[in-house]
Amino acid sequence: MSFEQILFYAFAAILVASAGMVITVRNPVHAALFLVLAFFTSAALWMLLEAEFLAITLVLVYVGAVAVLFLFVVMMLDINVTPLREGFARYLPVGGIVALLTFGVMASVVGAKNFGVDVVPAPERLPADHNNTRMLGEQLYTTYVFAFEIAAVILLVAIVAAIALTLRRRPETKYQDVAKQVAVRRADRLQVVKLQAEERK
Amino acid sequence: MFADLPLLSLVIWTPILGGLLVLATGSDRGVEARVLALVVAIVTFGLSIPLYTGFDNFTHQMQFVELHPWIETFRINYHLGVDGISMPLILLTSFSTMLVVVAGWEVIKFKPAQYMAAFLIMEGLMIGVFAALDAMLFYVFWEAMLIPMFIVIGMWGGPRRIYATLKFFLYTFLGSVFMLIALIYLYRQAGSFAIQDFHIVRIGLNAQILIFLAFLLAFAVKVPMWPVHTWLPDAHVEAPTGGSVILAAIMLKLGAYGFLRFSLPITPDASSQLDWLMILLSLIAVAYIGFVALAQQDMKKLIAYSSISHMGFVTLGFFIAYAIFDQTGSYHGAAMGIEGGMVQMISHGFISGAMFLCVGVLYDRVHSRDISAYGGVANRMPVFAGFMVLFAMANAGLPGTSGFVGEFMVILSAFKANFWYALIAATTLILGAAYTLWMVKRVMFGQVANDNVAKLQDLSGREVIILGTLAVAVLLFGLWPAPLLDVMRPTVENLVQHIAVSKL
Amino acid sequence: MIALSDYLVLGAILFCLSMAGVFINRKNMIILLMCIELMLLAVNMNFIAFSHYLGDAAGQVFVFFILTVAAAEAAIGLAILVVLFRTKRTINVADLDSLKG
Amino acid sequence: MLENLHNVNIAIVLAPLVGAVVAGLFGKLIGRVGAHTVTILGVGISFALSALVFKRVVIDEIGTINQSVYTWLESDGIRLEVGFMVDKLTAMMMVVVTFVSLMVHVYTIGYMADDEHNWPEDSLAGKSSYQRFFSYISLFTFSMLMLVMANNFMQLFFGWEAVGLVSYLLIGFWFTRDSAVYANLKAFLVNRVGDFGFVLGIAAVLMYFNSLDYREVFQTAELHKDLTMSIWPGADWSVMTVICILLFIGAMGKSAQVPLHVWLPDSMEGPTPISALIHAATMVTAGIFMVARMSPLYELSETALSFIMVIGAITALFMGFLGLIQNDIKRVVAYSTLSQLGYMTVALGASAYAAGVFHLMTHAFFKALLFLAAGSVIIAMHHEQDMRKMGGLRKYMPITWITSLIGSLALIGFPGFAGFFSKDSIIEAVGHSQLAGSGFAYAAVLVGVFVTALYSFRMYFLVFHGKERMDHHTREHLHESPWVVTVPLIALAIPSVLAGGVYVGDMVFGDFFAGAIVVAPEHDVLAAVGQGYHGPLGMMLHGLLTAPFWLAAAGVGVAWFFYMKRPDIPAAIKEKFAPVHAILERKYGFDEFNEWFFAGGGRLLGKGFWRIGDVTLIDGLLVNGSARTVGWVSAIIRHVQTGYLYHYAFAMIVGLLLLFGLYVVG
Amino acid sequence: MNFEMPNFLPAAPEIFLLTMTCVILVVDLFLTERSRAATYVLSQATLVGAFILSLSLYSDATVVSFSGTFVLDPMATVLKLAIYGAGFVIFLYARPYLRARNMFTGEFFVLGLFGVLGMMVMVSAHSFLTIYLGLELLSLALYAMVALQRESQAATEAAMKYFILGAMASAMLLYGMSMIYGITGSLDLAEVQAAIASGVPNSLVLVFGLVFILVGVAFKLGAVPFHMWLPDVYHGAPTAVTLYLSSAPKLAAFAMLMRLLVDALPGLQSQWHDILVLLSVLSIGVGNLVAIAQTNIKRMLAYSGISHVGFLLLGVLSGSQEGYAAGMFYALVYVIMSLGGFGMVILMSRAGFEADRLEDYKGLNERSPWFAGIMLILMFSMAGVPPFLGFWAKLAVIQAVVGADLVWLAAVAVIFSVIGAFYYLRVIKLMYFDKPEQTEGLEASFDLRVVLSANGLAVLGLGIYPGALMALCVSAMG
Repeated sequence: MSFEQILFYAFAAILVASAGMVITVRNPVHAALFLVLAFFTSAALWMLLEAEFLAITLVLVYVGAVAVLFLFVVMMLDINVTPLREGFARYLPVGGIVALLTFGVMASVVGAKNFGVDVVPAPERLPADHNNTRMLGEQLYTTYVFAFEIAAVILLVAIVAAIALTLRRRPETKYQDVAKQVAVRRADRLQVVKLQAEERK
Repeated sequence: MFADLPLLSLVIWTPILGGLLVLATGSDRGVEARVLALVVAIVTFGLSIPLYTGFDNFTHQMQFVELHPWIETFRINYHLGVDGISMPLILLTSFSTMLVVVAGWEVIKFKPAQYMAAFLIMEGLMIGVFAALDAMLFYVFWEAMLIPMFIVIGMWGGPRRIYATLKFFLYTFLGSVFMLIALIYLYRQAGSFAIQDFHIVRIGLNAQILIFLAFLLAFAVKVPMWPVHTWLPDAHVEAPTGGSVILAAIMLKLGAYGFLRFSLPITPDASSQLDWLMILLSLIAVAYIGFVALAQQDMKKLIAYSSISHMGFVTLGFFIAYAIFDQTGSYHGAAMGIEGGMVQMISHGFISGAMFLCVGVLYDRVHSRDISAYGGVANRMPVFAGFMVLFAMANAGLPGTSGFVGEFMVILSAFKANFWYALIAATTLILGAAYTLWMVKRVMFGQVANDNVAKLQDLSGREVIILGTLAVAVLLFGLWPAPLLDVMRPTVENLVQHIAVSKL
Repeated sequence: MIALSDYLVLGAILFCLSMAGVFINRKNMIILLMCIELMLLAVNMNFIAFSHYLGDAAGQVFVFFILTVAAAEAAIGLAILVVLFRTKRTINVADLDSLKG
Repeated sequence: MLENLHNVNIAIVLAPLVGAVVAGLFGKLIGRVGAHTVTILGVGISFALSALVFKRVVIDEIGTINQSVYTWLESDGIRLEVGFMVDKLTAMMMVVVTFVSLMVHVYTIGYMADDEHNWPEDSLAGKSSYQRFFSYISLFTFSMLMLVMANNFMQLFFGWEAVGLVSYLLIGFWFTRDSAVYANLKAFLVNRVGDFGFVLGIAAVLMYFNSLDYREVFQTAELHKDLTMSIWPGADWSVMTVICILLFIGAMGKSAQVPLHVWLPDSMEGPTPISALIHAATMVTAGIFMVARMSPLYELSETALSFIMVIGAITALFMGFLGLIQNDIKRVVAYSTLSQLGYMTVALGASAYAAGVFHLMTHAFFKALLFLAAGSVIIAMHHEQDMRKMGGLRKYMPITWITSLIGSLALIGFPGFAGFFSKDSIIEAVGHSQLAGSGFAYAAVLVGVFVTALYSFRMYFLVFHGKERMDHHTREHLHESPWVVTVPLIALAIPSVLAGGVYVGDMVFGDFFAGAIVVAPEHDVLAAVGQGYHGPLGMMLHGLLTAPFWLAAAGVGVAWFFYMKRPDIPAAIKEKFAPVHAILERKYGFDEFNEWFFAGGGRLLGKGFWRIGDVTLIDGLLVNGSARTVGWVSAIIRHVQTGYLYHYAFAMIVGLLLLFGLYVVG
Repeated sequence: MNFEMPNFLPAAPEIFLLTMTCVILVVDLFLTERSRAATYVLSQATLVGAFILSLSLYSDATVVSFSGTFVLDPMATVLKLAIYGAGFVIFLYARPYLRARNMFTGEFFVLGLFGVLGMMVMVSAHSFLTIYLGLELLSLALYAMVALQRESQAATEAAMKYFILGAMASAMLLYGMSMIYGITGSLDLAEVQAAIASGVPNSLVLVFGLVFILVGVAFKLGAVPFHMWLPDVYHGAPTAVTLYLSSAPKLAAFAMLMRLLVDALPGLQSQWHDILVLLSVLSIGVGNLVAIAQTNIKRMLAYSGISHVGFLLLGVLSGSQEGYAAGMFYALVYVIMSLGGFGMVILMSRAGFEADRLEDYKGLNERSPWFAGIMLILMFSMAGVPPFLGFWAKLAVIQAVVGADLVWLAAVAVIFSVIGAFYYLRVIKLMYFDKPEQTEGLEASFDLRVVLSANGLAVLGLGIYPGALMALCVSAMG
């Protein structure tokens, strides 16, 4: 077993384990942290696949931003953890079987029979001066420029959506609306009520 | 003067557009709506008369043909024309609608404009069915017609109207969608939707049988034939009088017309193979339904069942041809069966319409259709009794009335095929008389049964005009059916020749 | 040598795990969002592996875009989650059953 | 002149129709007098012209008129026409029909004069019943003429049914009476059973002859003599037998032969003129006429003839028995009619068509007379019909009495009266017949003579002689009927006496019907009887020596003894033979059986088909059942949509797995 | 490295729309509540402008640009035009609804326009990548729009469900794409097709990928068994958003289906044909059956939509040009009908009253015969009763199916359409045969009335003369 393989299996094991933990742990904070771990190990695996830029991006964007966002939300929502695990065991068998079945089919297709090393030989290592980032950049700004623009729009949509959904004017917050104050008329504020004089008994 | 006009289009679209116009008068002003509707109906009837006067009795070719491309993607054309089979039915339609408009004159108080409009639109669509020479045009009219009828039964019907109208719609809809598939299949074979192309396209036996069955389902539901007849009693019972009249007088004919226009000429070999089935179902309709009618307590239901029974003669007449051939080795006599069926259709249009109008007359006054709610009506309504007995007799197939002609011809024809067919068919002489006259006895005769009956007023002038017109028609076609047969002879004889040739 | 199939199977495992996570987890909506991220990770793994073994950059470009989209998705997903929590005061998956039938 | 006779024929038919339409539609407008004037005028014209036709055809011997009026329809190369064939048979029938009808019209003026008393106060229909009645009987005349004058089967059937319709309307004329509307429905339906066979017979004729025209059919009848048809596998019947029996079934209905006779006694619910006209003189003889008209066909099937003879004999004898125990004056006459129709049928069966038709004619006169006389009695008795409450009427109603006596004598075949010649011919003819069943028929008709005499004179004595058993009030008002009643009685009494002797030579033994009636030489019993015929006088003298006369005389004697001398004997006999009496009382159980089996069974079957077939199976199981199933499935599937996100996701995975299973793994 | 300047002209509508949307986004910031109508007007103007641009670009030629990631062919143009049209109608119908619910904000229109852009990208996509991005752009906008009514529990629940399931479906789609990419080595649709056509060693993997892709597309279309989100989302979303969801995106999803199956994977036709048969039968069956049991009209229309998708698939699965044209025709027709249907729901609703229960339609004929008539037309059209437009759509697809020798499938389809007719009839029954619970007339703005009437009459008018639209679809597929 080569060093590469050892690395691969190690990272793969951690990845699978942490993914498993993400879906099974009780506490969402823990889950988020396991997610971070999963991202890390994935990044490492991608390194093995010579996708350095993406590996770094994964760490920077996902660990640095997305996972933190998750954590932030988890904290913000302030959910009590204890009742969250009820009935988990009950659904596990059925879910597990279905997941295993699916995996069985998928593995049989993507397994060694179709993609084994004898079917798809490993490519030559790229030369040391190969610049993964440059290559991606060239592709992005030429061939995929249209897609790139769309991706930008998607991010814009995400911004608009997130703001539209979460921004709220708290009713309890007091602030002045000068225009309103100026526009006010007497009749809006002052009401003259005529009271019937009460007869004294 | 009429030769240059697109008469068929006029006859189809005048009532439809007129109906929309009536609709536009709004729902509150009944008088305008009624008058307008009557004018439209009369104009339509007037427009349909040149179809008869200008009809060439000596050709089986389509006449008054109009042909314009419609949907070129599927080679669907706006193709109209009439022959001896469809022309009388068009006249029957415009005639009946006119009566229905008059019949609903004062009776319909709830949204009269919509009521009248529904009937006028329905009239146009029904005429369209008879006049269409393009299968898809036919189908469009065929299905579209369900909509106004659905509304009519549902809005102005009796207490169980919703059940009845849904049943009516879904039953017939189910039947017709299979026809749609058959039509599409034929289109793929023939390369166009022209019915005349369907007539000549060659089809294998298995395909023919499937097509035949698809058509059968559509038409059998409409006719209706046993065992897909159960929508009819419900629909009739719940429908307002006008609805029942149109249902019985025209809609049932559409199915039978379909057999002549589609089943027989398009799938002659399948018809020949399955004629036993058709004959069996027809005879069941005649005998079984005759007995069922006997057990009815509701006048409209009774007449509805009697309609089914009478329509059994129509289908028997149509499909007896192959049995005659098997028996005698020639198609001699087949034309009489088909013509008998046709005459029966026209005649049944008058008689059943009249019967329903008669029940309507009583229902409008007493608001009950139960036979037991009446008794001795003839005491209070002698004029009405005269009409009722006349139509009852016509319904029982008394010679001299139109009801006799078709039955007689079909029995004569059936005898050629098989003694027993004729025998079972002839039971209608007994059963038809039994259920009709027994009802007449219970309703019309005897002492005045209750206060409701005692308060009855005899027919109004309007009612006399409607029933009188029908009575004249019933007697006229009973005493002198020759003109009717002259019209259809070349067409039917051509049809018999056509269906005798295998398409395999 | 690490075979392509190894990466693909790894991706499949991840994919199935996260899929299982979606329907096994009945309590916490956030976990579901995380599962989605894992699923996309699995897909990314596939793309990068193929890209590597095919010697074709397109796969990596695709992953780049997936990452972008996934980030946007996460943002919107979390925003919806926040809105949900505000209105329902719960993010319990099992409580989301007012629409059914 | 022939050309003119065509128009004359049309006029004969249309005159009563016009009368009927005018009286029926405009009855209110023209009033009572107008109504009876116009109808009598119509029938009168018809009678006069019929007489003219009779003269031309019978006396001037211009031959058979066969004319076509218009084409009714043409289909499949077969032309069905409305047309007239007038030969001697037809001419005779026309005269008889129009004559009796005219008499009845006149009589009706008196009979229906106070018809409004028969209606409830609140019945609007009762206000114009008089006019309506005249309309109906004129319509009947039209229909009957169409029937007898027809030159084809279709028109025959038209007339056949039209007279049935009018019969229906007239039996139920007083439709507020439940018994009347029951009777008319029964009459119509039983007739329909006959028509059922009749239509099939016509269909068979069309099938084998390819025409419904009399002349064509009769001309080619011989060719079909040996044809057979398969009724069911293995049963090949002679076509002629099938046709003849089917047609005869029609005749059985119309002419009230056992077992389709049940309607006729009940038809007496109608006003008496109707009973005279329709249910005695004319309509019920349509069957006899039809068979005689079809003699070219019937001659080709001995089976059918035997069948007819046996049926006729049964009717003649057993219906006579029933006449013995009736107390209703009209019912006695009705059963007598049944019995006489049996005689005619027997004659037909024996191929003695001429005798049958001859009896038809004489019977028309004397039976109409008897009915009208009975009607006269009924008017006098204020619509009391029970003979046990009559007696001694001869003092009060001399004309009615005399004419009744004449009618009764004619009925029992007293030598010299019309009935003697016709009935004696029949009996003789049956005696000569060689067909199967003729022995039984002969015995039956002989016994029938005694029975006829017995019940006729039982009636006669009970009504006109003996103690006056009516109540005081009625007796006070007893008087002879007005002239409109008595004139027809007298007018009918004359032919009841004379018609026999005058025509027997020509009609029965002569060649009167040559060309109209065909008799195969080997069946020609009348020729055999005719060899001993030497004029009416000789026949009368000969008649005195034969059994029928003595049997009749015995019958009269017994009647006199039982009902004048010793009224206790009938009662004693009744007690002694209680079971027999019970059978007779229940009319052999035909009515009960029909009511139970056909009416009840039919309704039960209908209800069963409806409830089980339509409502439960088709509607319940198939239609609503599938609707319910759809609804049920819908509700089930709906629950799959639980609202839980994880179920949705699960469903997606299952869907994925499903696709895998189907398309990847497989 | 050689880089060619891409041909921007075919993408002019996209560019225009994007630019305008950004402008609107900015302009909206400076608008007060009262002048918010400007956003609306601008949005509509944008759609009109895009329409004109696309129309002017219409040609029979197929232009591929942006290095093979973008394509403009007649199908794309026609679908885009339809999408603009639908968008215009959606905004028009939505305005009064949003106003009455305090949702009349710029975000709705901006997100709506971004969604339109996403659809345009999908329609014009010529690479797995652009398909995915267009899909995500659309989906993200939709997720947000569903949740836009923040105070509504139903809306947020619907948004959450939609989001989770939609993301899962996207992931599956991506997984499938990754497999196809892995085998063919390309993301470009034409290259993928060529690669498969030139022979691929392992077709099992391709089918494997195909299944995943189809799951993704089926989800988007709402085909059974990947439909579970659809009723809940249609039901829970604000009606204006449901209106959006149910209409234009179907066109985009159809385009995606066509791009993936017909442009990229025609080599797997025998496989996807079988899968589509299964999906369509299930969709038609389940959609129609479950719709019967519904009491909420939005939910009912959702299930009805599922069954319509089944019919649409019938056209595609027949695998012929006329079948595709029929599918496209069906999609267009469905959009027109769906707009009308949900438009009616909006018309009936008021502030505080959603009019989404079937009972709310009781006695509509008494209250407003005109709109009862419009609804009648729409319902019969959806049921496939001639002469309305829906019938011709069914005819077209069934015709295609019969042409593909799948008569049994046609029979199944029509049987279920009869079952389905029941629930449409029930709406008519409520409107016409029942007495109204409230008697006042409808309060709705003039433009809504006019356009909704036009929408309903279009269903009738196009039903009487469907030839032009059919011919358009045929030529678009030509």
